[in-house]
Amino acid sequence: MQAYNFAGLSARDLHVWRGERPVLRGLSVDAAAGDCIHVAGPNGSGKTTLLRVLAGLLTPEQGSVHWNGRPISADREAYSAALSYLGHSDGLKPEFTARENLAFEVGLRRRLDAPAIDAALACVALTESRDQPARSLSAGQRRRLAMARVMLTGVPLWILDEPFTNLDHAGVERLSEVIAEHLDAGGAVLIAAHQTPAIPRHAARRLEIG
Amino acid sequence: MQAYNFAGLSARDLHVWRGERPVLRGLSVDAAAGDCIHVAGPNGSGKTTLLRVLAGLLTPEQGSVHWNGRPISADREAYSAALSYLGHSDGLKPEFTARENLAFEVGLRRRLDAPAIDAALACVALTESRDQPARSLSAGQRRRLAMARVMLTGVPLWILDEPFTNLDHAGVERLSEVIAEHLDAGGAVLIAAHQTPAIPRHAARRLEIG
Amino acid sequence: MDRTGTADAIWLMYRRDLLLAFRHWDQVAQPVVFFAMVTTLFPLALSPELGELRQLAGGVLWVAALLAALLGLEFLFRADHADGTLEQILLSGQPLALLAIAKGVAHWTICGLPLVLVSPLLAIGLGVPMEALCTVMLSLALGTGILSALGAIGAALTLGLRRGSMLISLLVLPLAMPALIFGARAIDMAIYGDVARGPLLLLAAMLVLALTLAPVAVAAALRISAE
Amino acid sequence: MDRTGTADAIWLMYRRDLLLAFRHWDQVAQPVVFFAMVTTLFPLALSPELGELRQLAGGVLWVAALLAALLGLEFLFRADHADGTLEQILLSGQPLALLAIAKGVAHWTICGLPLVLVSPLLAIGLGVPMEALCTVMLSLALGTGILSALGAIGAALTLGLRRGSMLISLLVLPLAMPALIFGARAIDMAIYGDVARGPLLLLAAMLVLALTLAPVAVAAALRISAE
Amino acid sequence: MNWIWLHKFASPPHAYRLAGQLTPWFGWPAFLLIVTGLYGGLVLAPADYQQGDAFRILYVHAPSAWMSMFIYGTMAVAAAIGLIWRIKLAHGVAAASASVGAWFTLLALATGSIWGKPMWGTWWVWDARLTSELIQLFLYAGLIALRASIEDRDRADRAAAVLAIVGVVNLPIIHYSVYWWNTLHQGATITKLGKPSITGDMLWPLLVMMVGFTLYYGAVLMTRLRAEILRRERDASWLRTELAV
Ligand code: HEM
Ligand SMILES: Nc1ncnc2c1ncn2[C@@H]1O[C@H](COP(=O)(O)OP(=O)(O)OP(=O)(O)O)[C@@H](O)[C@H]1O
Ligand SMILES: Nc1ncnc2c1ncn2[C@@H]1O[C@H](COP(=O)(O)OP(=O)(O)OP(=O)(O)O)[C@@H](O)[C@H]1O
Ligand SMILES: [Mg+2]
Ligand SMILES: [Mg+2]
Repeated sequence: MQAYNFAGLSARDLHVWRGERPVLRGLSVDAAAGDCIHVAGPNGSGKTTLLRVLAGLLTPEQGSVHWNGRPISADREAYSAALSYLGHSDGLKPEFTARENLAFEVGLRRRLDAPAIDAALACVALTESRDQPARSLSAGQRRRLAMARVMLTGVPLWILDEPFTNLDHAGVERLSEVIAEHLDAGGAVLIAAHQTPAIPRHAARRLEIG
Repeated sequence: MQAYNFAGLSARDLHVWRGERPVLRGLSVDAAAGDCIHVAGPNGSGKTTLLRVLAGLLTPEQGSVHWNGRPISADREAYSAALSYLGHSDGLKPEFTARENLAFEVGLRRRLDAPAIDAALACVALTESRDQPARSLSAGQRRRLAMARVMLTGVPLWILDEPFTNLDHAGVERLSEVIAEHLDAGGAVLIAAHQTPAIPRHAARRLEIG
Repeated sequence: MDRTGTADAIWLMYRRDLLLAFRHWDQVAQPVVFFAMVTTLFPLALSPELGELRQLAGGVLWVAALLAALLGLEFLFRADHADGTLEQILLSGQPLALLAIAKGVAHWTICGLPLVLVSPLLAIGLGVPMEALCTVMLSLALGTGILSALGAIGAALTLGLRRGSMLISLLVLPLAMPALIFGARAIDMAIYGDVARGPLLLLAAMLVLALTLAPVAVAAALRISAE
Repeated sequence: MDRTGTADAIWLMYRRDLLLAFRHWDQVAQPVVFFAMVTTLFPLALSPELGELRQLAGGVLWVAALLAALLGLEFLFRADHADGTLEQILLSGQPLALLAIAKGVAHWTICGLPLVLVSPLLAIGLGVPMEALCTVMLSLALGTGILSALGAIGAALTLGLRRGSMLISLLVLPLAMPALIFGARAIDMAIYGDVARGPLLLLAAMLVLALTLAPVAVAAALRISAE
Repeated sequence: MNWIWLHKFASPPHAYRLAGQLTPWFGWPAFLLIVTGLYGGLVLAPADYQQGDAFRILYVHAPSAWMSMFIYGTMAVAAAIGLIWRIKLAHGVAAASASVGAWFTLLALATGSIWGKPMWGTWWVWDARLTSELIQLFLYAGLIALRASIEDRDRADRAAAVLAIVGVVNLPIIHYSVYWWNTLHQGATITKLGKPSITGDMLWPLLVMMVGFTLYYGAVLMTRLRAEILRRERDASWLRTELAV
């Protein structure tokens, strides 16, 4: 388990409008090493919007996001390289097999070898369908695969939008354990979810929006 | 509340292969009026596959599905007209507003007027975003809209694949209540879900697969 | 609760597709612009040694129309397939073949009709004499109809596959070649002042055949692709 | 954990796209077959006389190649956009412009190169004399390169829009006109036995220009489309 | 009625064994016939009075051209059977036929244009028959492309079946229209010249070759069929006993 060292993420006074209406008005977040932040709120309150802003996929009308004290807009590449984002969509290539999906998507970020990939797949219990095209995976299997991608990137900051969707009980527990280990290693995690995630050994700080 | 009268759904000894491997081998289901069947099983066990077979979207290698005693292949149209299916995908037109989505998709099945639509939207608490294109709805809002569609069709048989996904607490309760009312009216519901759904006034019969 | 009559359902489906198309009004213009471009493009590419364009007009117009119509085809069902609404249509309990017709006609209204309407302008640009213009429009009207019908089959078969548009072309072009031959021929004859009844009648016959067979094939293909 | 070097990332992206294409070998063949079909359309629509066809050969080959290349373009980014992998690529922390180049080159390898390789056969079918064949290939090689570069911009801009393929054509065709004119001209000159150095050099110049400007434009366009 | 018989015949174990037994009965005669046909055509048959020996390529060309149509027909029928009565074996036949047919079409085109070079002085002319042969090649290409683009075997089968049926309806229209087109632009004269007036001792090798090619197709079909059955019946119990032998 590697230890990360980073000053952390801090967003100040974010204002975001979607269409005609304000979704985020003056919201602030801070995430330091070992922090697990649970973004909660009713449907349509702006969880996804917030996470996309923090991931740098959406630029807020007002307010700023800082990473290690520098605004993320200053060096997009560096910031992107430090975070891993899991959205409502799994972001998998339907025609690639589970293995290939990991090999290529993670390969873009870091060097990794077949054993590492298979280990990650085993960790999310996809070993026997690892050579199946993602299209033919079940909803939960796809979610597991997407999660394996996040794990493999080995970056300090995880931004997960409802990661527990479609997962069965075993899957939820597995994922919680993975998150816990990431936190142990000194990573930071932001989770949007409707149920409070039960992360072993760690208490999630709740951020209520909307 | 209208009362339905139908003999029920019965599937006998279903065998389904996906790709190289058997997913369902010799599975049987029966659903009579007032039945709520909870299809449970780990990820990749075949819940979606089963529901698609029962909805007539997938033809099993072996086995038969009967509706009111007649094989569904005998009269597809009649059977389709009697059921409403909600899959992993919401089945909404991104370009259409919430209202239009209901007007067109439900309109194909039954005559309905604006008030009926607005009532359904109010029931799933989408009133203030009813003129927003589905594309811009949040994940949960989209799920609610899809659920409103199912309610409006007013058919006896509901087949719901993980309907609670992305819903917040209020949403989950609302949906459970809607399902309960459908059962009261003598409808039948099949639900694939990982948590046992808590349906007021009704006990869900559990069907474990995989 | 009273079920929607089949006629109403068809009409609804037709309106739905038109509305969807006009949501992006710019897209409605696209086949026409593409048509215009290819027609203007071609003379640019020809060697000055060549005599006058007129002899080529029929062929150029038809090839351009054929390709313009093909490009639009992919979107006949793909969007519905991607966002899952196709499943809902399959399960709507309405006769699928008829709904398919509705979609096909809607597609023609969006992609085919505009081509027919602008064709006279382009024809004049290619030096087609006035008296031949109505033959031009007529042959293109019949032709685009045939294409929409054949194309619908291709589109339904290639649903959800990568490279849809390319694959559709491969499936549909060979089937469409007879229409091309007669259509282009009809225009040529008109240009040289003969009456083009023969080819036009043949085109009409093909259209009837296509309209009777296509819906069934499309419905079957859709069920297959939705699995 | 060591980050992937930029060079490796580019190479990986290139391999990824090739693999995606070759996942179905037939899909690599598709642009070629389409090219062949469109080329056949013209004799059917115009006239079977090789003498007449020869005069049109340059134009026909180029228009057909242009369209074949265009059709493939849509798939440069759209699939990645639809299944969310594009977001992942944007967030990969690698310089986007370079990744764009990788994708562009991959696209040319899949869609452009095969066209160049089969063009001699089709040229013969259109009655082009043997000694003109290498000019045909050369002009098409340069041309498809230009198209892939220009097309990448169009593809990135039209990302996520319905009817992508058609919109791309509309954006790219005007830009591609000069290439078309000179390319076709080069072939014509070769057919009539002259040396086509002039047009070919101009084509080469255009290619260089496109290759330098495109990547930056594409990167910018991608970021916009992803929001 | 008849489809009950069909089902029985098409029961995988039965078909597997039958195909196995039939293969040699197709294969060897095909081999012998083609050899004799070639010998008869290339050696015994007299040179054509106006084409000399160039015409001998006819003995490969005409039969393969003929096969290209024959196979398409067979394939369409098989596809229809598979689609209507949901008999996977029929789909197997169709799948096996497509590529064989495509190759024969290609062979006809290749030999044809090789022939064309001495005859017409060019590799290709837009003669009606050649053109329709070319379009037929496109039809095959479409079928193969469609099949190959669909991963799920069952879906691929039925999709290809629909296309094959649509195609076979169009085939006559295509042929007719191409001939009409060609005769309009007096291009047809080309084919008139150089068609050998076939005499008896020129004819029999041609017929022998045709029968030989057809049998060869049968043999290929049988072997491809067994492969198809093996793939489709994966873990069927009868296969285990069958292969244990
Ligand atoms: C690419 C070139 C060619 C193609 C695609 C082609 C196509 C065909 C086809 C489809 C047939 C079968 C017709 C039938 O069974 O009724 C055929 C037969 C024949 N072809 Fe060709 N052909 C080509 C070139 C030639 C040439 C250059 C000659 C001679 C000058 C020729 C002479 C014949 C003859 C004699 C037959 C058999 C007798 C008959 O059916 O009339 N073909 N060819
Ligand atoms: N085309 C295919 N090829 C191979 N395997 C497939 C194919 N389609 C589905 N499968 C497999 O079928 C199994 C059942 O899939 P299904 O979607 O029914 O599971 P599920 O119970 O719905 O899972 P989840 O809870 O994740 O939704 C999965 O293991 C999946 O990998
Ligand atoms: N383009 C847009 N135009 C108008 N409103 C929009 C647009 N995009 C998003 N919205 C609105 O912004 C709000 C926030 O959306 P968001 O997806 O962030 O909610 P969320 O908290 O993720 O909800 P969920 O729990 O359902 O995922 C929603 O009410 C949505 O309707
Ligand atoms: Mg959300
Ligand atoms: Mg499922």
